[in-house]
Amino acid sequence: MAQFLAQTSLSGLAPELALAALVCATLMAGLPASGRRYWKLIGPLGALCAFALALTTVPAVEAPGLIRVDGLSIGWQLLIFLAAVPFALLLRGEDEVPTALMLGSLLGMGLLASAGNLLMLFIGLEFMSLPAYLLVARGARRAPAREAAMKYFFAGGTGGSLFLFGLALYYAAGRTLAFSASTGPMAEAGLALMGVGALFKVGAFPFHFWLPDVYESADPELAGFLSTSMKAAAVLLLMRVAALSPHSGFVRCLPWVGGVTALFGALLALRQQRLQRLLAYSSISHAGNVILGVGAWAALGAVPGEASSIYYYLAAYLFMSNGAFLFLRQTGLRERCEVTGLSRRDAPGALLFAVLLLALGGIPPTAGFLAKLLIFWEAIKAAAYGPVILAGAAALASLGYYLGLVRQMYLDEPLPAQAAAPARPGDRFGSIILAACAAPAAVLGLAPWLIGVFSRLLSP
Amino acid sequence: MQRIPGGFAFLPWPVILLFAAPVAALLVSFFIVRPARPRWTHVPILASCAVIAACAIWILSLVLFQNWGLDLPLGGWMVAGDWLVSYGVRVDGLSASVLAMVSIVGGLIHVYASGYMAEDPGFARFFLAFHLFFLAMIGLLLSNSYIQLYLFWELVGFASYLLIGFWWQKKTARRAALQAILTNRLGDFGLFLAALILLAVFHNTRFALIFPAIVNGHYALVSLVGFLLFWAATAKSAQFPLYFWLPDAMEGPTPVSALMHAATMVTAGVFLLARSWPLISTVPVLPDLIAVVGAFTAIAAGIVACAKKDLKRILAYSTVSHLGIMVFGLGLGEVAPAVYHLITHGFFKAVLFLCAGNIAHGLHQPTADLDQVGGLRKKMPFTFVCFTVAALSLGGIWPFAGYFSKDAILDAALHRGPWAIVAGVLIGVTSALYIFRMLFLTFFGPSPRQKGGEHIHEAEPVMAVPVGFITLGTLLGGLLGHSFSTVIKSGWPVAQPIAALPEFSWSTFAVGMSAAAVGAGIAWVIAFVNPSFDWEWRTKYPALESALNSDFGWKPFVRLATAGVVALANAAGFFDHAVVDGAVEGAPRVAGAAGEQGRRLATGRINDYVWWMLAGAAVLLLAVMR
Amino acid sequence: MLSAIWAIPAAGGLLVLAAAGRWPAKRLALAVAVCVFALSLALPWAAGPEGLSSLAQAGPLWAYGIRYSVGLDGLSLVLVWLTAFLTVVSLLSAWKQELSAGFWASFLFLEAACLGVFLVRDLFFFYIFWEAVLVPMFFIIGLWGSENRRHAAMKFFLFTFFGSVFLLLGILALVTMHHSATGLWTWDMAVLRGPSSGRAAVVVFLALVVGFGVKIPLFPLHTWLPDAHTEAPAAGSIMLAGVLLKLGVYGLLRVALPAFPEVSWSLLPWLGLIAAINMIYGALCSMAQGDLKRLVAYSSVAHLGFCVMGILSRTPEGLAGGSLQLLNHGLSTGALFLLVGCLYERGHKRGLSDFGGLFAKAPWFTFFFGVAVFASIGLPGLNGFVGEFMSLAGMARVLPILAIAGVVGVTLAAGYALPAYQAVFWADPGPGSVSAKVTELDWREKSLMWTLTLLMLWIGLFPGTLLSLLDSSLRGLLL
Amino acid sequence: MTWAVWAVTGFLFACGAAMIVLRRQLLAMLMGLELMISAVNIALVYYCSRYADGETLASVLLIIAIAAAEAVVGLSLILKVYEAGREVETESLQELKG
Repeated sequence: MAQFLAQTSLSGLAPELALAALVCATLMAGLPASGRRYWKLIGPLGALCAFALALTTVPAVEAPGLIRVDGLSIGWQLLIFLAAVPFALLLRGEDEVPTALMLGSLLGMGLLASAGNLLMLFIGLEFMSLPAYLLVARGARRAPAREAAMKYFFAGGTGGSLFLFGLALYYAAGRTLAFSASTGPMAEAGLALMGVGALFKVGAFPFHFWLPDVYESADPELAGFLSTSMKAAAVLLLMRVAALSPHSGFVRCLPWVGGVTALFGALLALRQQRLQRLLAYSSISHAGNVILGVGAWAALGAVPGEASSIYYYLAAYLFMSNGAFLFLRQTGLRERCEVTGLSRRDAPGALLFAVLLLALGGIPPTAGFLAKLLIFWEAIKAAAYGPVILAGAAALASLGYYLGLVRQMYLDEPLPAQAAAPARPGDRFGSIILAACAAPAAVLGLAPWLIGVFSRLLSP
Repeated sequence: MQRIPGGFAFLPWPVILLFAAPVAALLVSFFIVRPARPRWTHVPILASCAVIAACAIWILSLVLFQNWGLDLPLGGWMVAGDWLVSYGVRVDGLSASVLAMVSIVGGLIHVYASGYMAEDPGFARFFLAFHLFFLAMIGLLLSNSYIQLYLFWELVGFASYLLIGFWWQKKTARRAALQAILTNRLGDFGLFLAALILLAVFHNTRFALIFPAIVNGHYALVSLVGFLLFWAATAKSAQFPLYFWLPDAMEGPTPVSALMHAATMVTAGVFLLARSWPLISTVPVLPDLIAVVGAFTAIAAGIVACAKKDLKRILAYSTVSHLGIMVFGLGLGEVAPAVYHLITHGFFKAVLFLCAGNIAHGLHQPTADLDQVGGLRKKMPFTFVCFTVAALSLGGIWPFAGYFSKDAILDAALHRGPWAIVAGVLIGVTSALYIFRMLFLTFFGPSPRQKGGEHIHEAEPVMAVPVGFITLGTLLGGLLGHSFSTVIKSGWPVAQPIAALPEFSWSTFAVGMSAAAVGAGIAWVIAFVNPSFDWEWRTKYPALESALNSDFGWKPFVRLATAGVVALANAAGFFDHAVVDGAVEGAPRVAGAAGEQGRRLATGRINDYVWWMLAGAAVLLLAVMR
Repeated sequence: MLSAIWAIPAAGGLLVLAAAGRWPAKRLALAVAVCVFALSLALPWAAGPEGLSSLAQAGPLWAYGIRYSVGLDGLSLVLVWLTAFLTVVSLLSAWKQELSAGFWASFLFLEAACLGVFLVRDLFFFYIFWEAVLVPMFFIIGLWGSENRRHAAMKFFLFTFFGSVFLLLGILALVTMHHSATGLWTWDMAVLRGPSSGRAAVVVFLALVVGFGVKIPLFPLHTWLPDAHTEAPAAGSIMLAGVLLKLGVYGLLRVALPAFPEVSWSLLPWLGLIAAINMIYGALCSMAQGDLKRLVAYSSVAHLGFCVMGILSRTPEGLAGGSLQLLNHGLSTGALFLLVGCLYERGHKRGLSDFGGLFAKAPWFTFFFGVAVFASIGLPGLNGFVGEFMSLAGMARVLPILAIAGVVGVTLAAGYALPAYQAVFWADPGPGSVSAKVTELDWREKSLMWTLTLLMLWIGLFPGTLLSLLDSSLRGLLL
Repeated sequence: MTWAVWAVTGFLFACGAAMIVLRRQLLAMLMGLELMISAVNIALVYYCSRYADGETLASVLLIIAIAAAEAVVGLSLILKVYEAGREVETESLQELKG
């Protein structure tokens, strides 16, 4: 332990430490009946505080031990904590438990981001997952939430076990748990199994089956959280695994996994009737793009500074996905047919949703456009032509439902019953957050200079 | 022939006026006169016709007496760097002589039309289109390059479309107009492509530049160009196989038939061949082909004309036949006689049509039938005289104009060989036969089957006088042969001059006159010896009748070909809808169905989810360890 | 200055939306469109002594060589004129209809996007504008079109996006290839060059061709066009045919051919074959249509074949003619759609058999329709001929056999246009005909048509000015 | 020795996986999960001793602790399911699908 402390400057762990403290504080604040008004603030405060601390963290130059604070970890922490803000602001529930769970999960993600060896990755993975199971289980609609949590748990447990198995194999091959390259069939197998653990968390085909169920039954804002913060952390996990050995068979397979996932998610989303499930599949499709990007990035040498395209994708997706799920929360829409003719009932809402959908679909000048462009570009640079074509087909197929929803809202006549029903006004607070998500999603595509900023951020 | 550098400044005023007058007249008529006084639309146009005629005669006399000529580029039309297609004017013997005929006949027919069309509600429209045609025809004759020629070639076709369909309420007129323009378009394919090829080979299509090059060199594609030009000419000049639009084009008003579909526009094809003769003569086989097609068309159309009853249709087939004669003559290598016949034919055929128009107008009908006329020589003496003069001219009777031109062609045929002799004689016989049959049945008799033109009256002066003047041309045209020989040689674009009209020869005279006499004799028999024969054979020999009615089976074939194109189009449309668009429409459905099937994978059971994960991990392991 | 050309309509569109209900949207939109048109006409005078190129501007260099930059040359200028002009025409063509502010704003957005495509010189922003075109058009078709509009709007968007995916991948590959060859990241159209041979170059070039080919549209990527044209409102069809189809050919000219001169040259027979199929097949399909708008739409397929054939020939006349044909098609087909729109506005039908004998009632209608029809079938003296002839003349110097196919296309053109013309204006009205509802053009429509007619005549007879404008810029681009 | 360790690890891991895939009882599946983690621990412990890597050996303890935490979370979830429907079979959790 002394060695561990000596190796790591505690300042690098500031966000995690703050989060840990806040988890304790939340649980304490829940004890007496007094102070109820304050613990509600702890969630957003914690996320923002962690964000600010991550922003001020200086990358550590010294040789990493269990903890490694490099550009990637800081960058991803920023992303993760920022993505959690909407969820933190909109947390529902009568007690402090969800806040604590969220902060705990964030703590796990932070640890994952700054992990310096494989074991820490595993610990971070479990740390962020366990509270998430419980968060899902506490969903507003009880029965589906229970079912989804159960599925999430077993799938997650299996994924964790596979990761662990891979860890053991890799350890056996390389004699160390540190991030170091090693070769041989055992290392390859270990890498692949660790990769499966990460791919499961990202939601790649065929490890994705839990994902639609969870996103569908979770509260929309939670789904937004899972699809952004959690996914970002999972992507980093994948990147760490892939970066171990850029010339491994796993990295070679990764773009194909990404392409297939992107297409699979897009195709399955086409005929979904429940909006959250549709967005879940769309999230799978986006995850496929990211995986493609990760594969390309790793194949190109896994240079941290060049992960900016993945980073941009996740940043864009942060706004788009949170925004889309928040829209569902604000309007209370569940079924796809309910959006028909929405533009006539709720013009601002329809506009926001349309912008978000077009962004998700990757139409310029939205953020989603530049995100896709960068990923495709990365893949082309890595000569992953087959996967990029799959991803291109996925982009086309995905427009089938994104644009289909726009069509429903704007072009189709509402059913008589719906036309009569007044739009359900969401709370003002949520609407502001929704707009705050939609605005960057709409215009970030015009900011290619962000790539340079991200690149500098991610370079150690 | 003097050559002058390009530019409008060097353009002599008669040439400028030839274009400026009709353009100005059209603009004034369209924008000023027509809105205000539609009935006066023709006034500026007639003035323009006078100017044109004067200029044309002036130019002709310059060419005749001073051997004057002009080939002037007038600045770029289509330009791309050093690639240039320019406007230009070419005045030489060929264009000046044809232009003189066109402007005189055309001007007079304009006058005639102002009487003929006076009652028509579309009076203004008629004159505008008619004069537009006139402008285009002048441009066509004065073009100095193939591309500009194509411009006006298309414009005359366009005007012809408008005028054939002038009475658009009539279904037959609409069909005829469409048929005319589509057939012409089919022929234009040849001219368009020829211009493209010449342009690609020579970077230019000016006659004055390419013909000497062609004559002095060998170019592979020139043969193709020759055939394409002939193809274009068959459509415009109504030769087999594309002749069929012309008889139907008689749906237009009579002045249109007279000016465009007899005297001038349809001769554009012959003009094109004459213009291109330096090119065509270098192409092996082509002149013979031209001669054969011309002779065949002339004879076949002549035979069909013998069986027609509608006055204008007889004349239409006669026009086809006479165009065939010109083409025949050209094919024999005799440019001068062919062009000479073009000019004389312009005169006498115009008279014939206008006389037929007078009759129809007298009957208050758009056209007249042999059944309705007969014995008109007393009721319409002036028309009778004019018609007779023109008919004698057409029949090739000395000393009318037609004799001289036809005789020159016959002379060439007689020197060519047996088949040409036979063809020449047959042409002479059929021409005389149908025109004398028409003359006898219309103006003599009436035979028992004819109504004899009840209530018919002689044409008003405004219609009679122009006819008289043109008839004068028919009478005198033959005397100008010598001058014509001088004119046509002037400004010929290649060094090898063309032959003048042949000298008079007794043998040719004898053959020609006896052929005409035979034809006239048969017509005599039909009309006077057995007056009801013309009506009876149709019922007696239905097979013959249907053969002649269907132009020996060619018309049904054309209908079949048209139906084929339509069927092809429908097939393309169906293919596009069912296959190409079907694939497009089907793709989203397939994707959706795939998505629907894919949903079955997610059964909802935890065990299956984990199973999928393990299976995926196994597959990935396999792929990695490979 | 140049950025203002596209920024003004974009801002104007926002203004129209924002001021909806307070100011009359259509007047505002028209004012903006007229301003833009006037500004575009003033562009040659705004240029410095070095010519149009002095108007070019470039922003700061962003990551990976992306840089906002605009430029102008003859080709762009002509197409900017066309766009600005047709926007005014299409706004005026819908003048009498009571439509929401969104309609008028959409046209301004559409104009902005199209102008942006023609002006920017950076592929990144090119692609942004390229895609941005889809959104307003989607709403124009989907909200204000006829019965089957929703399907058509979806089809339009998805099909063209299909092409855009290829385009995007092609652009990315091109940029990457250029980088690996020169070590330089750039998205500048003028600089980017692909490899001169090799399978990768062919694939990337074909990806670009497919991307642009959907918009052009090249066979067999054309089937979105009839549906979109048919269902769009008249004003939308004018823009669709007049401007949107030009984007594809412009892209070929500006991006695909300059980047891959050798590859495109070696593929010339195949691409030319497709262009020839476009002409002949388009004409045949057009003959088989019973709906006026569909007929005109398929005729566009045929006409764009000429443009492609011209520019493929890579000869001065082919390039100038092919690009002039863009303008020509914009004018004549724009005029046709305008008039068909007038018919539809009056009779609410579009079928050939729904009309007949309109000549008697509406002679001006007949006159202008005739002008447009004859211009589009290439009657010399009107604009269509010049473009067609020069395109084919270019091809005749390179691959005569394809030029022959082109001439067949010219011949066939009369076969679909004239029967339709006669059916509507000459033929006897059949049972169920709505001819009785059709009234003569009003002064607004007539003056629009006079303008178009005079332009067609001017280009038909004196295209020299425009041609030299186009030629000088294309010479630098491709010769 | 190595092969034997991997054989045992693999066998136990496979047994755990099979329990999750084949059993319908949630509790049995949870045991399978735990079995999988324990199986991996065997291999880890073996290699730690073989490489004389005390630090990693310590980390096995952490893994066991995490496995315990996982079991707690799993049990609480199962309990929730049980409270709601008195059934702890996967068949009762099949509403979400497609």
